[in-house]
Amino acid sequence: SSASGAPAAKQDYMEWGDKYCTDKPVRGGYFRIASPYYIGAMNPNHFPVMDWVTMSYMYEKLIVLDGNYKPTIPWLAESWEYINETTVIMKLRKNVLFHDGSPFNAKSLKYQMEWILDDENAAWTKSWLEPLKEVELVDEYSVKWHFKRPWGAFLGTMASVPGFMISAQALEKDAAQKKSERITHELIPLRRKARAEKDNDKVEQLQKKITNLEEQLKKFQALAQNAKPLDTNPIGTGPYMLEAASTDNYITLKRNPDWWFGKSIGKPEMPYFEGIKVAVIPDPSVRLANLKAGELDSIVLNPVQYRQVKDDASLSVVTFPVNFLVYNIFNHAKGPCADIKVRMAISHAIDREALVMGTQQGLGRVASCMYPDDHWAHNPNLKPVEYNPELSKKLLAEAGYSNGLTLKGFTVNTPEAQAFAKAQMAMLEKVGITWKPTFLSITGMIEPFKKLDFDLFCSMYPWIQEPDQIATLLYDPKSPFNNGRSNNSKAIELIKTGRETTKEDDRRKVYLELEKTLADHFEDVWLFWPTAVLASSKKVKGFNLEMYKNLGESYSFSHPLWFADGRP
Amino acid sequence: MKNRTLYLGLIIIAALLVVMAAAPQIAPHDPEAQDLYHVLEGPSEKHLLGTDDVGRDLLSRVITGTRPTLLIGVLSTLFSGIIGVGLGLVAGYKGGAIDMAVMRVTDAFMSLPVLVVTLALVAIFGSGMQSVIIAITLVNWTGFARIVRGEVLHTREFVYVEAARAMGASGLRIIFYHLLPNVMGPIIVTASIAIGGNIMIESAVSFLGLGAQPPLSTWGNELRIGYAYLEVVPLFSIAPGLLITLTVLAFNFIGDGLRDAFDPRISQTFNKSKEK
Amino acid sequence: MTMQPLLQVKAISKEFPVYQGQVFKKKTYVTQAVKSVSFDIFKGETFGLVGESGCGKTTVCRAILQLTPLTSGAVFYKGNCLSGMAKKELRKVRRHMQIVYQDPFASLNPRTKVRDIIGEPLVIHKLTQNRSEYKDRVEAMMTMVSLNPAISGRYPHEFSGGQRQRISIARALTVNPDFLVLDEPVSSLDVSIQAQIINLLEEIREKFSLTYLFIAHDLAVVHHISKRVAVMYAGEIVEIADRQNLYGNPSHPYTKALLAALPIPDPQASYKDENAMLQGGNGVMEHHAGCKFYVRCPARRHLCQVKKPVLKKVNQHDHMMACHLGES
Amino acid sequence: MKRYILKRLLYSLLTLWLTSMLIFAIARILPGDPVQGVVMASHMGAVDNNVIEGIRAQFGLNQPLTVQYLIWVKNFISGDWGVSIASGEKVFDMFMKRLPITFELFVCSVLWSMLIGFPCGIISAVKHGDFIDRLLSAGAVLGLSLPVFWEGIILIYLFSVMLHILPPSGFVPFSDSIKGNLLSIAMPTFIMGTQGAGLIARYVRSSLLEVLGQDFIRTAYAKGYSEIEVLLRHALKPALLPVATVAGLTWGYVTAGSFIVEYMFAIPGLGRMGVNAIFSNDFPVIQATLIIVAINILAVNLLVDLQYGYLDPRIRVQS
Amino acid sequence: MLLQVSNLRTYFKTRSSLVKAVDDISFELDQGQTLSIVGESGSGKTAAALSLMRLIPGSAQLSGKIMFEDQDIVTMGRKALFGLRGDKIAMVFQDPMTALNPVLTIGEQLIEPYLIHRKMNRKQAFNLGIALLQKVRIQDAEKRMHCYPHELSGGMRQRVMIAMAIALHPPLIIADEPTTALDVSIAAELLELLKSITREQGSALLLITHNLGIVARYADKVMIMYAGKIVEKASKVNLYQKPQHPYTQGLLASVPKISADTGKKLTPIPGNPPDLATPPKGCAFYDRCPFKITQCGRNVPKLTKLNDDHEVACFAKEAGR
Ligand SMILES: Nc1ncnc2c1ncn2[C@@H]1O[C@H](COP(=O)(O)OP(=O)(O)OP(=O)(O)O)[C@@H](O)[C@H]1O
Ligand SMILES: Nc1ncnc2c1ncn2[C@@H]1O[C@H](COP(=O)(O)OP(=O)(O)OP(=O)(O)O)[C@@H](O)[C@H]1O
Ligand SMILES: [Mg+2]
Ligand SMILES: [Mg+2]
Repeated sequence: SSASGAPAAKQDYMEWGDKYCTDKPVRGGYFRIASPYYIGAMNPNHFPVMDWVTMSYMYEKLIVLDGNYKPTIPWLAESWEYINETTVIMKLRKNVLFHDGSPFNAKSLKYQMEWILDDENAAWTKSWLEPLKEVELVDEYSVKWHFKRPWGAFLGTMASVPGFMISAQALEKDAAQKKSERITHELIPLRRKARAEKDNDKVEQLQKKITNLEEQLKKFQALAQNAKPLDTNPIGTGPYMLEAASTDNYITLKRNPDWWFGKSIGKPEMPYFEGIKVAVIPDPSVRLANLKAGELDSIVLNPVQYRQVKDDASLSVVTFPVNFLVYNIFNHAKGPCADIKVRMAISHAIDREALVMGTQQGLGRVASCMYPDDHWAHNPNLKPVEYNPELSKKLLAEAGYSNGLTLKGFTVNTPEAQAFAKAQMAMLEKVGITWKPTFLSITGMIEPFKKLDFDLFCSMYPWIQEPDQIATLLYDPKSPFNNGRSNNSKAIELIKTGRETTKEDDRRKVYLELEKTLADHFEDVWLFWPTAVLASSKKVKGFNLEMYKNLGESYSFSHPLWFADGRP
Repeated sequence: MKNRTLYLGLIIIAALLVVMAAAPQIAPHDPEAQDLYHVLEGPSEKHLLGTDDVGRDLLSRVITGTRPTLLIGVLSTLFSGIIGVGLGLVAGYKGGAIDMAVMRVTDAFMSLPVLVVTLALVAIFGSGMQSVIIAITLVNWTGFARIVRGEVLHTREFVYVEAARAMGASGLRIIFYHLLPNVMGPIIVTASIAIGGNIMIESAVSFLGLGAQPPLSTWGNELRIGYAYLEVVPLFSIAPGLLITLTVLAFNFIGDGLRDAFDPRISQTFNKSKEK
Repeated sequence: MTMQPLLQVKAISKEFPVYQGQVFKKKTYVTQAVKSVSFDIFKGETFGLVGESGCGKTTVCRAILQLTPLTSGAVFYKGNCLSGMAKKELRKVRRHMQIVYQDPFASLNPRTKVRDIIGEPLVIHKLTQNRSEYKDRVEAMMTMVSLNPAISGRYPHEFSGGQRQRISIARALTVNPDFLVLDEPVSSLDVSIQAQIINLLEEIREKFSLTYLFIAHDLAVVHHISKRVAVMYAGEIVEIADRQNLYGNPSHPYTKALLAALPIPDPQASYKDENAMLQGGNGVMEHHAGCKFYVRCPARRHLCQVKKPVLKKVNQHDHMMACHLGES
Repeated sequence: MKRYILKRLLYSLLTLWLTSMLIFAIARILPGDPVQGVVMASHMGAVDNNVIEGIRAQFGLNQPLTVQYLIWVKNFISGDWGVSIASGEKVFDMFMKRLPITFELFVCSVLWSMLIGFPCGIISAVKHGDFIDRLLSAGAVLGLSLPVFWEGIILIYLFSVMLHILPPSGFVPFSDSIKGNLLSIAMPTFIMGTQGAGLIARYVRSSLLEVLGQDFIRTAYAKGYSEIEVLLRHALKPALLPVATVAGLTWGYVTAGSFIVEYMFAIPGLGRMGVNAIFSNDFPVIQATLIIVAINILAVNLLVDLQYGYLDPRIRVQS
Repeated sequence: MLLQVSNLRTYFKTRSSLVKAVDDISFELDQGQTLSIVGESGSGKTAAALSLMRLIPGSAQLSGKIMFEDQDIVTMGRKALFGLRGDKIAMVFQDPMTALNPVLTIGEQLIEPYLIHRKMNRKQAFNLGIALLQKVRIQDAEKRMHCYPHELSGGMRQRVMIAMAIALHPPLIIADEPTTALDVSIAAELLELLKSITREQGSALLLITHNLGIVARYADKVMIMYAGKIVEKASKVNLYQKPQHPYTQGLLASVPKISADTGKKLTPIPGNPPDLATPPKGCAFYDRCPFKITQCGRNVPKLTKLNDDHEVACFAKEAGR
């Protein structure tokens, strides 16, 4: 591991120079982007967060992912080492300040982890830290992590939401404020009761309680002085900090002049934009229109919009793989799809190639299983299920459905999902399967899921990073998101093993095995891993597709963009 | 004069009905036949309007879309008309407490935004043509009820209604034989506006993703999908959009024409006296 | 006359609450349209009712036929009290009492063919067995009122006012009623058509021995057709007598005024009594205890303002009048 | 008069009560657990059942419906409109933030629809039967019959992408920049207003035709008025009476339109909040939105009814 | 001569046909004179009166000549026409219930002639309006100025109409069945009023009615109309004493008289008037006429002079003379 203080100059993600970009970066301008949703709560551990892109401008993680989605790149954590299966020692970056001026150090890290684990703070990420026993302070910039049992996903978790570092000072104030609010609420009925009570003993008891609470209240109120709720006043270490926010309308961020990273690599001009304006525009066509009208500098498009921009001379358009999975879930608990023959028949009936062609403008990679082909846990030996309607028909006949089969199901009600479902319907129809999906809003799906009132459901899983997460979520019978009620004992065993394996190579083997098991059982119909389209105005500089493909998010974090002449 | 627009409306609707009835015959392609390797293509000799997002022939889609679109427009209007007119007649004729009760309920329903209730009901019944029809009906009857009641309040004061009572006619007879035909004019106009309005509600519901379900395809749905590709295949949205507008126009023309035919007073012109 | 009257009107009063407001009506005040009106009508006679416009004549008709609930009083038909009769029974009685309305334009449903208008009472009371019998009856009625049965398929607006009034009469007669209320059946018609209708009415009355309650503005017409005549003013009967007595010997100042103002179609003739001409408007609400006619009365006295005159006999011919004049 | 207003108000309250039950019913029979829905929609990955249950308990979803209703009504009246499930924000605060925006949009749209609707209706009534009448009438129907979102995207391409006159979407608060504010609501206002304008034009036309056919118009001519004077002095006022009702209806139309327009043009108003809430079954917000819309429409109708008296003395209440 | 109408034709276009409401009529009216038009309902009386002020709908066809104070109203420009209406010619309309604007007060409507033609200010006009109301004998005139039409009785409304018509002392007043809906005592009162005003101001009065009693009392000259045409025109006395046209005779015969024997039937004219949209080829009265001769079915009779103040359009009369 590298020494503390100076960044490891040799690391790829820090490569910065003529090799990747010949232009010289310029500072200035507000970068205008769009999001379909307003960000939501701005404390990443609070509920809900709808826009993680904006979140990552304000908060930074301990560890970031490399091009293969592996948590290998030190970011706020400088280095780490497994001392044994249940202990990790971690060194932290020095001279990092939060936006409120408080320092990032071992204490703030420890406070944050405890804050997450404290039930009162209602952090939804709490369950992610379940294996964590304790964070031990070693010195100001080192901590020792103690686990309850071997924790394979530890690094992945720190490269994920709980790894977003938040100002401990702000967290503490936030918590204090919430507590004082709660106590105030508690006091009201108590006081009323005390006033109404006749029995002297009881009055005394109550009074005691009240005084006790009042003291606590005083303490928390003192703590909470000048507190601003984190949910609306994010305090991280990121390159940008919140400037203004208008719910459902926009968020503007301004440049963090004290950003540690630029300074640490001798480029204090980083980040280059004066600020970022994220407009909330729900409709994809309107987002595109905004870009075309020059009101936005860059947006991520749906693949279906690719045709509308690819020949536009005023835009630079790039496509790159994303770590999403588009797949169909079977109902394993009930109905015909519990039969593997039927699952195989369906899987063989779908022409994934054509699907990607027709519905994604060819942008997408035919999937063999759940981990994308550029993910470190991907099993390269697996081939996508072959399109073979004849075989499919034969399988159906074997399963006893020679006269056809009608399946229930549903999908999300976006136009893209509809096109997608329509295409699959037609393919299934060819082998004699009638699939009649209804189109529901996300909330609308919950009922049929609960009642298992479907056979085949068309879905998407985004942000496949830590392999344990998606595997547990989709194939662990206890998971609330295992909507297909998959219950594959071998897979369950492998998932458990993966979770507790800490050696990288061993873990990889486990996941390759897991993929193979799932594929062999035709557990789901994995369709493709999408490709994203990024369209930006020609003025936006600094994006190197090759490097991005190689380095993934570590590239985006370390290579901020800029405007050609400092203006949009 | 006015009749010309009535005829125009009738011709348009007649044409649409023909298209609706003969859709399978006149559609140049199977409207369901997909060609995923030729999606979103512009007009060509093979596909006069181009292809849609899964490579189906747009012209054939639009032609087969006539039926569900008109059905939604007409059926939901019919049903809401039946409920609304019935309640309006009773409330207006009976007056008093019944009127008060019916009108409070009507006002209550009326103060709910059409689109939201439709969305909510569609969410309950599941999306699909039936639920869209049910939903629109549940919301739209109020307009009929109000207008009919107002007209009845006015019409029931006519002497011929009392004359019928003097002859010994029952309430039911008066309502259906004497009142209903005489409030038909406003009902027709309301219905003609409502048919168009309902087609629009359906398209709005489709726009929010809860409209008719594939393989069924309404113009509203086509329009909603097509609008995402406005620049690539403009006809994808323009064709159904124009058709919706044309249909709504046609129904309004017919409504106006019929009202004029029903009501001699409307034929008066500026500064003209009442015909005696 | 000890004969049982066909129709007895006993002290009927009718108040109209005046409502205002579009959606939510509110009672603002009360109009006394008819106030304690009593009279009898005997079988076979024509009873005339005259009075200024808005004095409550139509309201009396509607009250008799139970088309509007009474505020007080009662109406007896052949000795049976109509007020408070069950709906079903009332509908049966209505077969025998029919009405012809003032306005031939408004009283016919504009969207019904003439044959169905005339035949409607048959349908309501289920008087015909089949379609052809129905058709025969309707055609017979039309012929009787001298309408060509060939035009039975037309709608009311295709007829002239006189023809429409005949349609109304035909409709009233289809069910062979005993008693017919004629509310200004000729007011809106010109003289020649008026004459046609009056002749028709008289013929029919003789033929079917009907009883009429006949209302008109035109005193000459009333004179022509009625046996007895009542004069109304502001909701009350002010004078009631048989024709000879009333026209020959009018007692109430209002009756006198009416007769005096009667225009005579002869340029050489002059008004009977210029002094009886009235001054001042009508319809102005008068809120004093006395006679309603007080303000306009050419013979008013102080007594009239404070004391209300009651209807009482002025001579032996059943001539009644409500005025202090007759008193000493 | 006072009594009348009071009574009228009472009726409105009665209606409101009925409406509130309807609204409550609608919000509660929407299928799907809002909490889980939000978790799924926010792509946050693994959340375990305890978290979901915890959030559910916060919203008192376990009590009987009648109790929930009563509590809701009580709280609503006392200004506690609950907390959004989707965002955790206080619903009341959310409203206060969005209300001015939607209100501005509403007022502008209604004004716009009157500005367009009235002249069109008047001209086409005066030119009854002429070519211009038919043109305007067709225009009015067209205004009614263009699907909002379609009109929207076409306008965006026309005015923003091609002509660069107007911003394609977004909302600039009045306090930031007056010009920016007006530009940002131009298209939404236009679209929402056109619908209302179509409606108004149609009704003004027919109501004016009705009035123009009446005898007193002839009387006015007989006095020596010219056409325009007759129109202004004698015809307009009585013709306005039925139109006032429609103005009330227009308000309803505009409300309906706002749901899509706000979504399209990314305007952070109540309509968009309502649509989002419906999709995520965020019932505290749904309930509040619907009840506010209902109050709004009822209030407008109340006003319309009350001002009838000023337009038409026949209805005027005598004290 | 104040008013000289020659060959006036007013045709209404309806959806299906052309209604010849007024078909070639000519007459004249001098200052101080009262001309009465009598005829069956639908014979074109109102249409003729409206034509005099060009108050007919734009779609109607108007032809002929209406010379009023040496100007032809038929071809007059719009401005001049607006100047004429209300100022020089005023009209009392048939139905006072509908002829007043229900949403404006009596006062507002009453003073309009002053505002339009005399350019007075409101206050002045208002005072004159009160005087007008007093003139038509409405009590509490000042209070009544603020009333709305529905707050007045029918008789009072009719008075307001008359007041409005006489406001500017027009040389010609047209009164179209001003008393049909009213009872005789009020009718008489109103007509007396109108008559006295014309007497005072020397205006000419065109009085339309179907009440022959009224004609007998108030008219100087009488015109009988039938199916859009004048069938007889005479001085009052001539007409009543020597009615020439069979229709006139029929009309006079159908009037019930109080003095008459009550047992006797009335004698109406048999049959119905023709449809104005499809007038018969010959005389419009042909079907109902007891004296018809063959010529009557073929040609339309022209109005011919019998003596100085008696004209009739009848072939039978011509032949008999
Ligand atoms: N439905 C009603 N509501 C309120 N007032 C009414 C109603 N019907 C009649 N009136 C009032 O009652 C009074 C008497 O009316 P009615 O119609 O009986 O008079 P009429 O003598 O028939 O008059 P006319 O000669 O004009 O026909 C009038 O003042 C009228 O305004
Ligand atoms: N605007 C119009 N359009 C078409 N036809 C009309 C119009 N106005 C009047 N008529 C027709 O012209 C004829 C004459 O009508 P007009 O009103 O002059 O009759 P009138 O003699 O005044 O009758 P009444 O005694 O009923 O008032 C009628 O047949 C009528 O239907
Ligand atoms: Mg009456
Ligand atoms: Mg007339």
